[in-house]
Amino acid sequence: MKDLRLGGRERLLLGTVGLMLLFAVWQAVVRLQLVPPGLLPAPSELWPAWMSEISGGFWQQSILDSLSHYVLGLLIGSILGNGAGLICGSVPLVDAATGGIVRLLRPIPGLAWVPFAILWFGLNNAGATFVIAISVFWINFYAAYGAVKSVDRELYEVAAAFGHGSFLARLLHVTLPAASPGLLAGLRTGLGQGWMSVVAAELFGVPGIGARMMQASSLLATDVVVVYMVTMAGLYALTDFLFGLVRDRLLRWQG
Amino acid sequence: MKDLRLGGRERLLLGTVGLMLLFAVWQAVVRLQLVPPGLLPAPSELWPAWMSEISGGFWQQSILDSLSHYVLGLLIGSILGNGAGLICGSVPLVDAATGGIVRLLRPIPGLAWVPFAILWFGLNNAGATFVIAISVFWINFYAAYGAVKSVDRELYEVAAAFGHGSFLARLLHVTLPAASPGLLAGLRTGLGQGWMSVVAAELFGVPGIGARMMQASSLLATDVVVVYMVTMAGLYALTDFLFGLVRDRLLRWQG
Amino acid sequence: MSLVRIEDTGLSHDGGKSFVFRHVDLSIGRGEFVAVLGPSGVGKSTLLRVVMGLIAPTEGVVKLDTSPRQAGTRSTALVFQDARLMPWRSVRQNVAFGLEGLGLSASERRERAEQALRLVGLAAEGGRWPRQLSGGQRQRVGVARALVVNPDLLLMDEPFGALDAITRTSLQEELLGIWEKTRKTVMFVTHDIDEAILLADRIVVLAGSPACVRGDLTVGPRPRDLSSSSRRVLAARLRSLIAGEDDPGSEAWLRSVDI
Amino acid sequence: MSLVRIEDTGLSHDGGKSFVFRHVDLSIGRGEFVAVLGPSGVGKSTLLRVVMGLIAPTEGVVKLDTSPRQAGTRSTALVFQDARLMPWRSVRQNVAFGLEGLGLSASERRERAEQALRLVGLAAEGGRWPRQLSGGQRQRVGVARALVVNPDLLLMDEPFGALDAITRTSLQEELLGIWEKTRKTVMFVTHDIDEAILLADRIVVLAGSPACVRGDLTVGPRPRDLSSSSRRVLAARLRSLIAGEDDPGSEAWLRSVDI
Amino acid sequence: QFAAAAPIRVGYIPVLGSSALFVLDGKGWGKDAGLDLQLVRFTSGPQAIQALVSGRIDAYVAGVLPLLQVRARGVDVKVLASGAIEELSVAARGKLAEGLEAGDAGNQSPTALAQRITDFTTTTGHKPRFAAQPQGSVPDTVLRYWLKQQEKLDLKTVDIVGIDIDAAQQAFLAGAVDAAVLREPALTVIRRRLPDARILANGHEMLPDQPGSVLAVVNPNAPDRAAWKNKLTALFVKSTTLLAEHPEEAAPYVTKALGGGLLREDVIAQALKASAHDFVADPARIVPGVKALQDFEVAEGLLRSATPVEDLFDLTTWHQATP
Ligand SMILES: Nc1ncnc2c1ncn2[C@@H]1O[C@H](COP(=O)(O)OP(=O)(O)OP(=O)(O)O)[C@@H](O)[C@H]1O
Ligand SMILES: Nc1ncnc2c1ncn2[C@@H]1O[C@H](COP(=O)(O)OP(=O)(O)OP(=O)(O)O)[C@@H](O)[C@H]1O
Ligand SMILES: [Mg+2]
Ligand SMILES: [Mg+2]
Repeated sequence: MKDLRLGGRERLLLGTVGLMLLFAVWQAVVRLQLVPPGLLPAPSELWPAWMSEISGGFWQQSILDSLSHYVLGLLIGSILGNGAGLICGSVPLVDAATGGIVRLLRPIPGLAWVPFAILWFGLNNAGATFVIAISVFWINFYAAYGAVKSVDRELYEVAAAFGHGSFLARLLHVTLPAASPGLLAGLRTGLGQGWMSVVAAELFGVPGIGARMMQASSLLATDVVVVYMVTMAGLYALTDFLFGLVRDRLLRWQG
Repeated sequence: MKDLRLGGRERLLLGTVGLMLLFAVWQAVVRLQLVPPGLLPAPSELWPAWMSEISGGFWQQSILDSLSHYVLGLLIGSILGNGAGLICGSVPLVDAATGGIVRLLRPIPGLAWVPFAILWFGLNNAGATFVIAISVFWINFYAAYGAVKSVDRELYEVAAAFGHGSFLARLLHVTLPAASPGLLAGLRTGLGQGWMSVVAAELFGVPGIGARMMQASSLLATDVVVVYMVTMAGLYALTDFLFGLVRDRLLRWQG
Repeated sequence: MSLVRIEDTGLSHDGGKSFVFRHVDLSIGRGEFVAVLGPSGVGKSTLLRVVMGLIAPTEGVVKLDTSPRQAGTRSTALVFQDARLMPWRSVRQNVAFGLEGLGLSASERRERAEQALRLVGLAAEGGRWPRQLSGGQRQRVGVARALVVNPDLLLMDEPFGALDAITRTSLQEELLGIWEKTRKTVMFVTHDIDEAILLADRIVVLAGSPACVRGDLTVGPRPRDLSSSSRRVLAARLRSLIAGEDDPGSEAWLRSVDI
Repeated sequence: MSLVRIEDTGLSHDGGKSFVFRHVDLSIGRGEFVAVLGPSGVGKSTLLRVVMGLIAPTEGVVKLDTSPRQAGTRSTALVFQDARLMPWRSVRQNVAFGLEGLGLSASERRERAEQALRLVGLAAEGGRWPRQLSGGQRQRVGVARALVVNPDLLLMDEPFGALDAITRTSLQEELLGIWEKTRKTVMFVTHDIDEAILLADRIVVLAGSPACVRGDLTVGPRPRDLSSSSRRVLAARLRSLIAGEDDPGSEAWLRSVDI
Repeated sequence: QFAAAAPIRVGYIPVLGSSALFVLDGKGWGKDAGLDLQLVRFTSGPQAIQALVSGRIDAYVAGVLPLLQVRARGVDVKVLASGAIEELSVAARGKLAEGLEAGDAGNQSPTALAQRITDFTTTTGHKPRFAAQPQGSVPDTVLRYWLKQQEKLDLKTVDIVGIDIDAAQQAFLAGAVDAAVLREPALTVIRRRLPDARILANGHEMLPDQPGSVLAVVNPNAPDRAAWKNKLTALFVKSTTLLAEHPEEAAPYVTKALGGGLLREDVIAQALKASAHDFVADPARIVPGVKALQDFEVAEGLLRSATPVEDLFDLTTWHQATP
């Protein structure tokens, strides 16, 4: 087994090289006019746009605003999604009873929830949080459900044999730890999904990165749009990196 | 271990009861005017709206149109997503090199891809397919990546000991089957995500359910919007059910 | 009187079409050390799981009369044939698993787990993950996990299967020592006839398909010399019982007493 | 000349801070049947994995001189201590695993798998999933999976550990029969001294920490009577070697020949 | 002719202001004139603009302001004709609409409106909320222009939320906002659903000759455009005239393109009749409005610099096309 293991520093280096390459190709594409001008700014044009957003204070404010919806929506969606997935995965009765409802609600797009968010929460942060939470919810729901279903059933016997046979004890001592790789994969997907929904969530006029992007987009300020896309990428990379640290710590036992 | 197992018929019954309950609550909420009139139609009002959509031929045509983007987008997104996830999960070098790029591209919302879809594919079905494929891609990418990472490493030793130590053989004989519960969970999440993106994909005039929903929504024909939401739910339930059959067959070994 | 009463019990995996074992009748008195012998795949592990209550019998009943337990103990404990450690718990945490929820303080749990690990010779491995252990080490952790809860009824499924002669002998001695001191009831599945003779008061042989009790023999006083002629006769008898070669015909083999 | 040459080999899991074994030197001639004995956790399984090439040694080299193989065979095969079946393959497909990629037709593969299953007494279980097997049955599937590829070098890690006396004896006989017919090279890890004496030409004892070869004894001609006095002396010697009780001091124990 | 054989891709946004396009397509005038028109529907301005910039459409029937940005980016696009003016109105409901007459088109004097807003704020305890689209969009700019320039109000006395068109309509229906910038046919639909909704200001009041949908062509001077741009403009003007003079005749085509079976023809007919006088083809009419709005955007800091408005308009084609 050629199990090449890379150290943290090598990973970082390789990752940076990969990114550099991407930026180089991007710059070349724009310079060689392979895309119509005005549709995609060159990376080198982003700097001045970014600076002007910062000096206007828009950038900092948008990040703060979006972060508040993002974090809250992510938390709510992840907790409820994992909770519901765990319960549906472990209690066949609940699973069967909710099967139809889940199939009815699942394919409703985030945009279609907007009227309900308006109705239930009004045009405010709660509405935006709700839309983010919904999209994160499903990802985590299915990941948790699948992870629970693939837990080695023999381990439940161990729990039962050592006095942890109650539903709660099995959940705590077997389902949760055994499903944790799957749960964490779901949480990670949700981290990204949450950023993707920030734009849809801020369709409500709630200020934030998404609203600012739409505004820039309607003014055809593509450079500003891309600045915010890169900003989101940066924020995501940061959350994903931090999450990776937690994840690696939690899954040490996998080696 | 109280491992209550339900038969197929009981599951169906319970699922139907659950759905009935949802519809009853919904009808009551509208009847008791707990929501402002015009924002949410009662289930009983859906029938005439549906009939008129059918008699106009819109319903059938929209389904056909959307199905073609959906199926193609789902296929492309799933294949590429699983492929990329499998490769990044099993080849540390590729994983490290793409890490940065993945983090940059992941949080870009479906809506932000629309201009690129227009640019690269024009205003046609290919563009819509692309937007669906992207959203399905990420779900599958992370699910596959996570599933590969949690494959029991001892099984690779078995493969190597029996002449299947090459990268391809390990992929075929260990990674794929061992990761299949995770891969299938990802595919299933993708099935739903695909329907959720149909709306975003049809933002630029490509006809289909999403376009029709938006048209109805902009004319405040909420009953028609809900008819199409239920239609999407039905189509999703069907695909999910069929997928479930395949899945159960593939995972018989889990018992 | 008896701690375990298995009455006309049968188990089927396919809802009654075919049975793993059937018409099994067996009582185990308090303080008895019973070995269960039988060919591979006959249903020994399944029987233990039925006694433990992990699977419900398809037919018959299993009654346990475990006394109200002392603080910090469990009424029953099981050593699984394939160790079955929780991969996400360190060795020490695996051993302490059964102690959780008994109202012990963390330091008490830790101390008792360390003591059990010392007993099985793994005092130094407490901080490792299960994947970092050898096969025999894993099995020993499984033994420690069961011993640590000080159960009334101890069910052991080939606990010393993967151990070398030395480790095995020392663990057998430890087990006997514990048993002599505490007079726990032990139901001990093994495929090793010598081990059964060495340890048990009584040896039950499962054989046939569906399996049932084909022999139930009492072994004489301890300490035991395996090379004595009477032991050798006993071993030969057990061998033919396991092989299903000599059909008892009568109840003669059941309850036959051996010196 | 020799098929396996282990030269001054050492293995460490932590990059050289502590070694599982070190300075291991061992040659195994073509057609030899070598048993490896040693206490639990000494590194027997690890040594087999190094020989198989599953892990690279930290120090030293391992050279294999397996002949260009016949069609439909593999040069080496390993029976894992913990069966390690692929849970998604049926028993039959697990056995056929090593046959895939050897250019055999599906029916040939199936036939050879069935034959190997008959050999281990599981002809009826071919269609089951691994989770539906008993512990001993799983181990027998692992043995069948290795035998079916007809390897030049057969590495076996406690293959009969979980088997009852009868099944075990019959499988030991099968293995000896195959070996006598084909003269494969066998490296057989066991914790059972009697088994080692019964089967092997040569017994290698691993002991110490880090482990190294503490004894290398040749066993006399077959068939073997375990109750003969010379065998009993040999067994006692092996026991003390495993326990690390008597330190060889000289090379005397290595290559000492026993009748 | 070779060039005419290639299809002309016309992007549009499905609003009543684009009706001229539906009529000329529905009546088959394009085909009769040898034009192979291919209509491409967009749901929002930015998407249509992106298609325009990437050369995926040849002509455009939608709002005029974004075209200024497109020109600023070096894309040669020219407005050949206007489709409709004064499309946007402000509707109010609940407390904010109290005391207004149904069917009455606003007619709020600045002081009356200021009073209405102050009353609203004191009774409800919060500022009235106005829904428009995101900042930079035409509805948002027009709303601000109206409040600030026409009504001389301090923008701080109201809350303006920029949301998606659909969300704005739904928020208005749900009562999450007190007023919204709306256009036909949504106005007609909402008036039917919410009998208490009133018009706070009609299009004319917000900005006289308020620019609405226009017909624009990309690269109008390219040789292949010459073949059809005059014909298309002529037909567009012809349809606009028809809409202004005989709206009932246009209703079936507009219903088909806009309603797609979702709206009854009489609703569309009603909406068309209500805005018949808004169908104005003369591009010169909207030039001052465009200028005013652009200047306003610059003054508000939304735009970094103004682009010369005259360059966007090609007034000669319209003159040639008008008999
Ligand atoms: N991944 C690992 N990391 C650290 N230590 C390990 C790892 N794997 C095994 N070990 C240790 O290496 C030693 C040798 O293990 P090995 O499995 O070879 O023993 P063994 O001789 O086969 O024992 P047994 O008879 O119990 O199977 C053991 O002490 C074990 O704890
Ligand atoms: N889930 C299952 N479905 C069907 N058959 C099963 C299942 N589990 C076990 N069996 C069968 O039941 C029989 C008894 O299994 P059990 O594990 O009790 O045997 P055992 O006596 O412990 O054997 P060993 O000594 O090999 O461990 C075996 O033939 C096995 O194949
Ligand atoms: Mg067993
Ligand atoms: Mg081992």
